[in-house]
Amino acid sequence: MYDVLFICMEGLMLKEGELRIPSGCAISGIIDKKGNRFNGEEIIKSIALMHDRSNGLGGGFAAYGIYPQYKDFYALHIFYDNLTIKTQTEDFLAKHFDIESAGNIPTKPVPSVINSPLIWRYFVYPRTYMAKEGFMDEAEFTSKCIIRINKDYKGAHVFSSGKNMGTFKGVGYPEDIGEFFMLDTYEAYMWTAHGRFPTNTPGWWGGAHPFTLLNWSVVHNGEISSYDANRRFVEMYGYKCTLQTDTEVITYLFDMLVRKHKIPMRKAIKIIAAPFWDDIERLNKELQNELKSIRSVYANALINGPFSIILGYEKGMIALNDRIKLRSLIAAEKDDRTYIASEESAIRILCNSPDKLWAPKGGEPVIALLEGEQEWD
Amino acid sequence: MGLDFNTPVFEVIRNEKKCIQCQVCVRQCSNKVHSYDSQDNVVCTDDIKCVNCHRCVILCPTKALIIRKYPLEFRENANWTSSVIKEIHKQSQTGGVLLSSMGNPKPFPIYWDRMLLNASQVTNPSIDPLREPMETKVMIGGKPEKLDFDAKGKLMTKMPPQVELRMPIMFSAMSYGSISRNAHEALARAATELGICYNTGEGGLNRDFYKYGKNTIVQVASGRFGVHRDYLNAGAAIEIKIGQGAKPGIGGHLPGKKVGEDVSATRMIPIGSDAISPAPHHDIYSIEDLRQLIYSLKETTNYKKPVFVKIAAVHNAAAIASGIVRAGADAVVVDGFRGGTGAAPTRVRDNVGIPIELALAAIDQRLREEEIRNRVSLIISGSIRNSADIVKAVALGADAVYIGSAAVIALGCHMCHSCSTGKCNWGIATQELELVKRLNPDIMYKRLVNLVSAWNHEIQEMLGGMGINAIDSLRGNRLMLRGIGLNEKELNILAIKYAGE
Amino acid sequence: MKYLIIGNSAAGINAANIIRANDKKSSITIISNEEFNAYGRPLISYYLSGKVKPENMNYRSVDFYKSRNIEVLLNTEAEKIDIKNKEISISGDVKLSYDKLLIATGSSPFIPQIKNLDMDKQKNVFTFLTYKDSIKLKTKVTKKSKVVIAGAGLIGLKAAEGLFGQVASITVVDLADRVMTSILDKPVADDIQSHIEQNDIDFKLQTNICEVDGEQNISRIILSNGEILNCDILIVAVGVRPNINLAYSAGIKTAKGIIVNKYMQTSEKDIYAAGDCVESLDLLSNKSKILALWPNASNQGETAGFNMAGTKKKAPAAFAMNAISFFGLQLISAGIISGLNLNNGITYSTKNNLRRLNILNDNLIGFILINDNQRAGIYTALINDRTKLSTLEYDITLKDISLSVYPKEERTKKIWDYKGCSL
Amino acid sequence: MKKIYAFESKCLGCGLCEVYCKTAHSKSKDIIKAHKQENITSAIVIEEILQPKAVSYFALQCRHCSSPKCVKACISGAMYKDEKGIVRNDKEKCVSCLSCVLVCPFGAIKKSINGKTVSKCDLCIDYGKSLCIEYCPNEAIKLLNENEAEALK
Repeated sequence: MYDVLFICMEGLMLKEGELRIPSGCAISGIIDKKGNRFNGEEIIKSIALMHDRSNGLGGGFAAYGIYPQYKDFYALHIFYDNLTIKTQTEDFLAKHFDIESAGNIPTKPVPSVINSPLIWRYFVYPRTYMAKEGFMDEAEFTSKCIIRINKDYKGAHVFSSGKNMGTFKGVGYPEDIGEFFMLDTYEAYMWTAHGRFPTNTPGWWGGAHPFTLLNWSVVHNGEISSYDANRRFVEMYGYKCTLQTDTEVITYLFDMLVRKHKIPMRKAIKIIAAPFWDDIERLNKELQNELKSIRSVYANALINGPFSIILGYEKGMIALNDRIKLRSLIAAEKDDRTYIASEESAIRILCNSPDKLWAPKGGEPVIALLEGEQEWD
Repeated sequence: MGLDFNTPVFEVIRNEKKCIQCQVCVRQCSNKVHSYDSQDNVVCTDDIKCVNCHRCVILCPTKALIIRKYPLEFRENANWTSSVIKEIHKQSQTGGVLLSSMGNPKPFPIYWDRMLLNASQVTNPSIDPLREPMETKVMIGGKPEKLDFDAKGKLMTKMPPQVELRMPIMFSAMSYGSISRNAHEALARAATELGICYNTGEGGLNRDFYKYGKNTIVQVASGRFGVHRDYLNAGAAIEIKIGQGAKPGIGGHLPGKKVGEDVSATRMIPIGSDAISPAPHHDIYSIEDLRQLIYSLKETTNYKKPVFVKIAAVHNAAAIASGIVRAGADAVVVDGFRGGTGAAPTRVRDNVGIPIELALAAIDQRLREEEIRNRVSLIISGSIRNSADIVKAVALGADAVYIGSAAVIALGCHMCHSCSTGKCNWGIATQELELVKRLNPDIMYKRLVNLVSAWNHEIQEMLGGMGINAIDSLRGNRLMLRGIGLNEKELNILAIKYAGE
Repeated sequence: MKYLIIGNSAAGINAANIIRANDKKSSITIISNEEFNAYGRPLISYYLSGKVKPENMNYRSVDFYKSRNIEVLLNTEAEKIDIKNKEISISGDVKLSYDKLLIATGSSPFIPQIKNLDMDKQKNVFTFLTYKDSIKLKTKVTKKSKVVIAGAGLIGLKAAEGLFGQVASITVVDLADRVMTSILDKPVADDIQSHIEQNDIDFKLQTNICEVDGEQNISRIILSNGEILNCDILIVAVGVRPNINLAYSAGIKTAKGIIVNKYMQTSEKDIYAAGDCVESLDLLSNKSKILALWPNASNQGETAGFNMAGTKKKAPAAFAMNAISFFGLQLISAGIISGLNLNNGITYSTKNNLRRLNILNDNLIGFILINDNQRAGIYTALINDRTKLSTLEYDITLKDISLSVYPKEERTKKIWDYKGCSL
Repeated sequence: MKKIYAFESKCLGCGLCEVYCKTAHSKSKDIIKAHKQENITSAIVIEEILQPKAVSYFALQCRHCSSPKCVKACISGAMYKDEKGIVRNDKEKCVSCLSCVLVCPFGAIKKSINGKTVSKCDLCIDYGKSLCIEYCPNEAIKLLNENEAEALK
């Protein structure tokens, strides 16, 4: 195996993480709000339909509920470029976590999926005294370690780190990646998928979507103009953007707002896709004060430029468009199922007569949570 | 003292075919350059008095006047240039400190002109400000670490006071005394109509202008001129002036002849007395003293007014700014070495202080590294010449900019650099009633409104071009900048890529 | 309502104009013993000199009468006023009835008793008061005419100026020791005289014409000082008399002129009088006098018009004022010029400029300006309003007059008064 | 009818209004020709007031009085008030006898340099717009009706 490198003009070896590559994409997501689990065939079918929205340089899936037997452990999915970096990373893991089980993620050879790195999976739990010593709870400790590995261990990339969930991604069309990871053998109550269309460079497996941190997973279509402002804002709160991709910074923003700052999801969405000042002016005094506070304290968290994202987390998924809806996004509901996709066709291929089908307005979230989960948390 | 080596700097050329001897120039030149010879019915000029302020050129009904550099040349010498020689002539004549006005004119690199802006092509759409909303509103003031909500999702955190600016532009501090009452009124009325703020400068606030309080930032400088409880409560925010870009480390000196009845009442100093503001605040000899002053001002205003702290852009600006934030300031104001002044020693103006672009980049980066950038607003000034400068400043990390020289130019200033004489022909930097009258606030405030509105439209165009529809998303967004003609070091300090990367 | 106006000059015209403005329907009739529509009487000397063409002699535009439907009867002499039956009889005993009557008969030249002088018989003797006089004179004079003018008053001098350059010689004879005794004091009069003499017009002062020689045409004039003048043309301009006999014979109270009250009403309720034929109160001397001045006649005519049409209006204060020019020398004067012992009047005169201000206990009571006469109207206003000079912003004898002589509030009030000169 | 009102607090005494007044009333309507070739007198008087603190000025033009003294004093009928209420001087009929100058309480009528006529403001009725107002650098003179003027007194 050799490193997938990008050789640019001056012969400098620039890995994808060191420069920013704009890309368009396709996204899709399905959730069974009762929590019934189903295999990956439907999600693959949906993302495959939008084949032309990606260019074969990236595809990936997130699946929630696939490791019921390890649901209390953090399931780390890691790419290694070579064996040496694998052993170094495993030493780090051994120092910080109790490793319940480890092994490579089973894959099936698919002609179009080539140059795959080593793909390993570990079910771990943070060493308790390590967590307490750093005055951190386990989630904070785990996320710090993940960020440490991705930043300092060149050649190792933790591409999934949630509990009872996992992402499967790489270079190739999404349907081929799905087949490569044999997603038909997994059962999840919620799937999201992404097909990537990066403008240049042979893709790097780590660069594919979804991007994850702990239970968060984000698939994103579009390219945000406020990237550097968001990045430099989120880096002030302990995050380090290693991939320079939109999904990375969006995920960190949600993690910071909801997990670290304990901001209710509905309010976090008002930060990410803030209402316009003119609209705020028309609201009642109390709401005005709230939104003015949001827009002044979290001004740099406003994501500007086109985006349609599906944010997955253990409670369910949330789809959101930028506040002037510069990207397409369709949602539909049928019995316990909620479908979301970049195109209506990608929904209809799975469910031709939905009870409800609509295109959410700019800045207005589609919230599909498991039954019983609180909507405003 | 025998010979006077001084020679004219400018030559006034009158086109006799066009001159109709209407003597408008004679009546309007406060420096008495033009005079009418009734015997020969001809208007003649005394070049040495000319400061090239263009008053006569603009008002001449037949456009018969041209002002040019006085053709007298010294022998070519790149080291001993004519201005260096003339300065020595002047100082050997007067023995005095050379005084001059406006910002540093030296040909140091102007980094605004060496940065280029981004625009969206294909991968994200540019936004058309005529069809889509385009927000330039900014909230200036201290910000809490984070927002807390109760179980039902209701906001708990009580926000500290903010100054809402409809656009990221404010009129910089020009004291009541260095500039005229009418100039202040024009600035105040323009700020009110534009929904932004103007700064009173260190000369206090005339009671008649308290009604513009909502759009006023009152300054507290080392001289404490005109500072009292009502004054502090009159404005929307308070700005402690530690330094000024044009004269870092130097106090201010308003000559006694400019302290007439109105100025003396506003500044609370006797008529005709020289208003000298000391170099340091004599109650701030170190950073923790600043915290005391900040909180005493907040106490006086019942924590209802944000308190800014203005420093000159000097070598250690990044560390100083960080200290200011930790001292409890709600906004850090940094004034670059090109910032204007009514009067400052030429040597200081031309050699002290650093460019605002580098100071801003360093300060923004340092505050982010220390994770305190979001606690305060960062405002810069010191030669913002057009709206592109503003967009680049915001991209480097500024929340808003102050414009001073640009504002007075809109009021009629023609950069003749002789504000310190108090004979400003445009009625701006003068207290002589006859000259002050030439600045009619009813007309001039509209010029300011025109300028700033035009700039705001341009900002919206540039934002739209980058696919951004709110100025917040441009703040600190250094990917939107590319350097050109900059060395590696400058790129690093500005933390921007080179054009083509 | 029938309005009848006798006299078609400044007083008559302004009265008719105001009556029509206030009474749109009633009939207005003007009768005039002259053959012309209203003309600018002082223009007759300009006509004589050829400076004003006949078509510019008219005082109002041609359609003045038609547009205000005022009926004009020219060459019509009013002979008798029958007050009881409120009608007047005109030539050929035609009767014109009236409800309101205005007598604006002006004045006529005074012919002194001179041996052998017979205006009717002698063809080369003229008076100089009407347009007709000027026309007759203009046709009669030739390059060789030797002209003698009796009277160095305003009319005599103006006649001289009118003839200048069209005749061989002009000699002005006057009993007084100076020209324009009614207006000027000696020093000023002598300046004017020497200025006029430069245009080879010579004066015979302190003497008068005691005998003329010639039947059909006068050829010689014998002065009281014994001198004998050859003469082809004699102009009698020694003075004028107000035409009051029409009023007098009707029993209306008269003295030197017709007596009127502040509303220009004569002793008879429905009969008014205005212009040169009237005696009115002189603001400055507080005596009733004849003030035969064009602006005065217009004001009085207008006032009479208002009152006749039922709007009570007092006549503006009147006092002597003149604006005359002789051979380019422009003289403006008003109020009292000479006579009283004037304490601090200043005389500031250069070669051909004079500014004489006559001040009496804190009031400006008169002034004479020669050539340096810009903004003279403000002096006139100071006299008219009897302004206390001490209340003014500066001493008017030390600085050129300007509106900023008034304190700020007063001058702002004057300028801001939308009706203008509400003085 | 609108009249011209001058504001002492704003007037700079620069004299531009006179320059443009002459231009508007010139035949050539060209500033340079008007001043160099045509012998025109402006219809504006610049008043100078010696204040204690600083000299102040204001431009004075004819007030177009409702019952104008100058019209009544004029011996030739040259001075008349037109249907719009503007007091005007008919150059053809005027003999420059200056009776109007004698009676105008504002001193707003000037003897012309050419000596043949007098010069007074006619609100540029022939030119179409009052040039003095347009070119006043400090908006010190304004065309106002009665209420507007009263409001700005």
